[in-house]
Amino acid sequence: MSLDYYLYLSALLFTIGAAGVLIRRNAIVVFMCIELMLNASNLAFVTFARMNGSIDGQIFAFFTMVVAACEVVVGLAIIVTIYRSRRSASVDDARLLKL
Amino acid sequence: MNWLTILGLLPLIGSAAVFLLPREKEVLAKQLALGISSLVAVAGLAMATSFDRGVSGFQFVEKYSWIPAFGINYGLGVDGMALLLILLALILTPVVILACWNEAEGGRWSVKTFFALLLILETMMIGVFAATDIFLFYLFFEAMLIPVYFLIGGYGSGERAAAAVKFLLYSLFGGLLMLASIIGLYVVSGDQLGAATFDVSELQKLSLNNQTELLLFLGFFIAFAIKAPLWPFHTWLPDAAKAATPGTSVLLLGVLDKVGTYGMIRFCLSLFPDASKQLGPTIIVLSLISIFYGAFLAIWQSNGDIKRLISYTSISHFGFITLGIFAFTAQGQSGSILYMVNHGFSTAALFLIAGWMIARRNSSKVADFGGLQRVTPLLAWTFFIAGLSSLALPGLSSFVSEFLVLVGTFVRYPVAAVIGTLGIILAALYILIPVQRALHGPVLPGNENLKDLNLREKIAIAPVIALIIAFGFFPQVLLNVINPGAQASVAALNIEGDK
Amino acid sequence: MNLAAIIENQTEIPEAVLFFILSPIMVLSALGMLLVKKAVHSALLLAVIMIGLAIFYIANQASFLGIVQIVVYTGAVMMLFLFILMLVGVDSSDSLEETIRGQRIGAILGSLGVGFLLISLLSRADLGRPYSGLDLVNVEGNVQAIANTLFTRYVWAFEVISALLITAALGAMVLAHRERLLPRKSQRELAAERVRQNVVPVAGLPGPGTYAQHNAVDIPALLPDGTPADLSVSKVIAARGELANPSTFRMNEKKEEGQE
Amino acid sequence: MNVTSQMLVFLIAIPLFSAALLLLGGRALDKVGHIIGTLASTAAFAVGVIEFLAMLGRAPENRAVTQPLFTWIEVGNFNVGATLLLDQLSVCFVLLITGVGTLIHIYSIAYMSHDKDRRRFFAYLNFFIAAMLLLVLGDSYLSLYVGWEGVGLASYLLIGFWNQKPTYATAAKKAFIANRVGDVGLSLAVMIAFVQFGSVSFSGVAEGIEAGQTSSLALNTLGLALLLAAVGKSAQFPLQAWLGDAMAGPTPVSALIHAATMVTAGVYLISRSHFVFDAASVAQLCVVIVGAITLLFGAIIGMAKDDIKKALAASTMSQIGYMILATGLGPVGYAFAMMHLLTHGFFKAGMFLGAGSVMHGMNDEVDMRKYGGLRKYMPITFATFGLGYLAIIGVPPFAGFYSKDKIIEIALDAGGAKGIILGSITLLGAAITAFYMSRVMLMTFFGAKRWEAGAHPHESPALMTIPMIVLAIGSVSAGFFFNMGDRFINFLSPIFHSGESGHGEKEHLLPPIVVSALALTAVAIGVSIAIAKYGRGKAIPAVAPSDVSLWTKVARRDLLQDEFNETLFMRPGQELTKALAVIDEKVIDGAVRGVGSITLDVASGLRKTQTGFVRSYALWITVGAVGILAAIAVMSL
Repeated sequence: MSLDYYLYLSALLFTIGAAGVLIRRNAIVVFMCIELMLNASNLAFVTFARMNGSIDGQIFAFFTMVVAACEVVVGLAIIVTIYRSRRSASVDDARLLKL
Repeated sequence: MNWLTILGLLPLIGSAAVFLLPREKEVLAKQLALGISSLVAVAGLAMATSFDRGVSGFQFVEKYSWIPAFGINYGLGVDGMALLLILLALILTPVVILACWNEAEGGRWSVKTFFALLLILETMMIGVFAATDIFLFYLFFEAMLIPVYFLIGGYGSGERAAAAVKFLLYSLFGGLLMLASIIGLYVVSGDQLGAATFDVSELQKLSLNNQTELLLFLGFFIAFAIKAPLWPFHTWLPDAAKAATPGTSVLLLGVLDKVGTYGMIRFCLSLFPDASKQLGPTIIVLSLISIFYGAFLAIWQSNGDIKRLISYTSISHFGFITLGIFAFTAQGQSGSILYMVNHGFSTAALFLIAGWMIARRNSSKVADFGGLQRVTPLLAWTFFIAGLSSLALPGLSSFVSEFLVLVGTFVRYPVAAVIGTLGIILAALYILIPVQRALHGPVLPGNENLKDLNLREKIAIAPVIALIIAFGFFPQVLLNVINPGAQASVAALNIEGDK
Repeated sequence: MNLAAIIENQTEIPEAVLFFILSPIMVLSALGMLLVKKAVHSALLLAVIMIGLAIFYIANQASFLGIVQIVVYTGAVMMLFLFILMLVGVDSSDSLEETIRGQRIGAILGSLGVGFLLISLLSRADLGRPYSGLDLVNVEGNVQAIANTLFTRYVWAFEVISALLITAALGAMVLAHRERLLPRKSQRELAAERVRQNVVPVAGLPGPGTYAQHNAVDIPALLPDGTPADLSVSKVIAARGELANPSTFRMNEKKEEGQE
Repeated sequence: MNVTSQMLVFLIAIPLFSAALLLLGGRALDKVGHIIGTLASTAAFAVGVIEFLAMLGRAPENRAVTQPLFTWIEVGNFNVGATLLLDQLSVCFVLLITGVGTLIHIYSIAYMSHDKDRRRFFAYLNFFIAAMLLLVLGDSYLSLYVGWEGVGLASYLLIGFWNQKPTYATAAKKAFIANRVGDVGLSLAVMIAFVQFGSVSFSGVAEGIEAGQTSSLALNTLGLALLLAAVGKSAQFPLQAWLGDAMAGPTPVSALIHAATMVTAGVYLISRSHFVFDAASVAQLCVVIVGAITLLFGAIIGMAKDDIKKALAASTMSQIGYMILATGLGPVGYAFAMMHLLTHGFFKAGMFLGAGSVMHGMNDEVDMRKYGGLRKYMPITFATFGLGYLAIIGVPPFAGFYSKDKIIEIALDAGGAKGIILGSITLLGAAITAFYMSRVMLMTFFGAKRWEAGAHPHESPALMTIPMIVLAIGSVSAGFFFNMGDRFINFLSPIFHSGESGHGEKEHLLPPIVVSALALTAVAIGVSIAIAKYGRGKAIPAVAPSDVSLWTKVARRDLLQDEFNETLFMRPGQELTKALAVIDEKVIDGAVRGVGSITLDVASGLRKTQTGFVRSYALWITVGAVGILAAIAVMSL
């Protein structure tokens, strides 16, 4: 099996994650889909590291994880705050960008 | 001694000081602004005394590397033309501050902000005329818009916001075209000179192919034609001048618009001599259209709005200035530069006096005035003299410049000069009709109790009127400063058939 | 034999087997995430994917990341998700009905486009040399290799990212924090209030019905008149529609009547 | 050079300083303003006389003196100095301007005594004197231009002196604008001179022409440009329309500016530029044509006017027509034109002052139909006006006879058909002049009283009559004095080189005595017709009769000159202005605003994409990503 298959899997997962972000309305599910996209790219990083014989890709994946963790923490806090005031976790309900 | 930097920094520091004053101390803010601008004017005149009138190049040169990665320098320096325009700005600023003592009250922001903005504008005006690095020039050229935008939009009258936006958009449009040309020049200079640069005197050494030169020239020219303003890029001016406070209009028409004609000489002619020669006749035609178009519309406004009227007369005058520039003769060039200075003073006088009339009568319609000569003789007289200067009466300053422009044009384009000369008939109409309507005739109801000029206004207008008369008889004082640069500029064009 | 060896850009057979077993599971789980109604199910499916990924990391000679993936993601992050789900309410299930016009078709087309282009680009990409594998790098062990690079070349980024993490933690705290508008009530005041209002039974909520044949947490207790006491079961259970009917456990009234 | 040449500047400086003083001094000088003004004018006259005497003391070829003051404009090879030049030609004007000017200053003290703005009036008068002196003393066309527009401004200010009355203000504006049209000519003349000769000074141009530097086309153009200037300033056809309206100014102004001095500036300009016209035959012919047309034009208008000042103004126009005609007749004509100019200065100024005196006594009434029989009530005015009348119609030995007779003579001598035509025109003009001047005389001073109620005619005070008497003396004696032994011709001959052409020896079409007889016959016919129509026993209606011939109607309306200007220039100009205003608003600014509104429309269309749904934004991001990926894919193909 070629190593490229990992990359194809990564692309596939990334795409599905993107579709989820676009389709699902529950903010938590949207977040999970974003996590899926991040993880998919991590897989690509790890695979690239192996292809190139360099550890840097793994470092990148590591950083991505940290950033993802930060994002989850803050994002979920925001969801909770919004839910508290709006009694809804749907991303469609929060549309203050347009008056 | 870094004269120019000091000159430029003084008002900037002053504006900070004015801005930091507490909001309630309005009078103190005004006095401080007046004091600083007068100090700068004195400093500028002191600087001018050590100007060497015999040479044509830049003087008081300062040059420091600013952004070495892009070859950008902080380069300042003045030749005769720039020196006179800076002095014009320096003299007009305190006059405007004094004349517009109570103009800022109707503004959106505090009174001190108005005066702080005026001082910032003064810095920008010094910078734009003193910059020898094209990038620095561009920076001042665009930065100048900011205080003006706020001065019009925040302190004007009527549709001030719309007028300010129109002014800003027009100027930005031109500025962006110029930016594109500047970048083009920069790139070409990198190819040809080895090191890319923004230095004007370096850029003059470029040899461009015809196509490139035309395109780059147009970028600069349209920016300057909007600024000047030349027909058909003029429609922002009447709106802006009408909406702005008279003081702002004075600086706008008197000094800022001169950046356009200044730029034509400094950049268009010197950087793109071939394109200038190629497009010269077209621009002459545009200038002639401007002269007549502005004059006719001014006549149309002689029954309408007094501020729009003055701004249309300015369009006509700017037509004369560009006519002189693109005649490519020493007389035309010197005449145009002299015209810039003289027009600054005569329009300043017209606008300030019109502003006082409007403030007294609470109307800017010519038809609402009438018989002012009986009620407010001094006001009427100053307006009349300023108007006569505007119609280029011999003995007043504008005559010499207008005549030099026409003579200079006649040498190369006799037909254009003849047509341009006919413009002086229209000038008589657009000045005398409003003079008759506003100053002569019976005193109209509502005008009986108008007050004549007070002491502050007399002090503000006296130097301007005095200079208008003095330069009518002794223009040589200015011409001695202008001539070397103008002659060098025309000689550099290297036109065949000239001796 | 090195399981992770690469020969002519090809993996060993066992790795391929692993891949072809796991990857369909992961893709199906991902698609499931999109399609299931309940957020909790999505979360569980995500956990499956993450574990799969962790295995792939290890297969790709990134054992450290693989472990971290399980600990941090499948452990901490997924837990956080579940907690939030609990807070927000498990009852807030999505209707999959689309409300924005053109959104769904756009989303599908867009995603297909992204996926198609990504895969086609990847398939055309070429490193220009054979894949090298990490054997040489991981000589001292994967953790050591990562540490050597992380704390030398990427130490600055590492420091910055740590600051980011702390900031995020603080940010979450700030966001979640609610400013107290009134002074905190003492226990005594609370008790007095409770008695005065008498909304919540002063004596505490009734317990669920306890019946021998059933774990009775989901069965309401019966009031003396025989009606079920709604207060005696958790609202969550009621919302999930998993309430059992207490009547099935009622005494047979007919029998009693017959005895009399 | 010498002391007197250093004094030239005072000629201008004194009245200019006085004007500035009076204007800036404000109300504080109200009480003494007229005295200061008169003294300044007198002082200038005194300087003029000293200069004149000094000049007479020098040999004829050394009489011209110059005084360089400072460099005015110097750009490249364009070099104009502020230099004053006094020669035989300008000294005539200096004496006329300051002499008649001083008399009129004196007259005005009384005439304007009731006006609260008398100080301002004297300031304007002084300013006029200064500007007019600059006009005749400038040594270059450009310095002349300054004075040229300066007198235009003074005329504007003085015509509009009572500008609270809208028609007066309009008259002032009309005068200025008509003058401006002429100024275009002067402006162009300076440019042509600079381009052709590299100099704009009189001597430079003269030398250039002598050296044959230029083509006859350029010379003729230069001549025509100068003619245009002269036509504007001197109210000649076709720019004559302003002069009648200019009578709105106070009468002393009409006497000084619009009779004696300023309007004759055109004659001065042509005489000064004799070197141009002598070499430009086409331009010279045009000068003659303009002069001839105006001569008749003015005369015809004069016959129909009932307003005494307007009748006199028409007469001025006609008389200047004589002068212009004379200047177009070559070297010999200039001197006679100058002579007629000077005598005209005396008698026309005197008559205007007389008219002012009549108006002064008749409550500012100007309609001659409301005068009548005034000779008994205003004997001095009658006497001085009558002497001026005799002078203008050319009765010997009064001044007009000598000067006008000479012009008729040289017109006849012009040669061939031209001579016959010009001679007939000048003779016809003389007859008409005699007719309308007699009409003025008869309607004003003779016949029955047709006064309005409340009119109490009385003789004017001495301050007014003395200047009139002085001018009357001039009207009587000047012609004889000038003509005695051709002394005036000889005095001017170094300027015009007319001496060599041998005035006396030339062959005449008709002997001089026959010409004089013819002229006198024409005058007699004119006077007789006037007496027949307006003389003793003829009733003159107090209101102008309306059942008159078409010719009279047209003549009353100034031969439709205003209608002509209105239809040809004013109306099209107004339409053009209106059209341009619409174009500016709709087309040019419309295009600008169109760009703005297109931007707005596009924006409000694009605005619909901003739904506020975060998911739809995400979709756009995805679309963008697809785009970028597609671009990469395309590029890597």
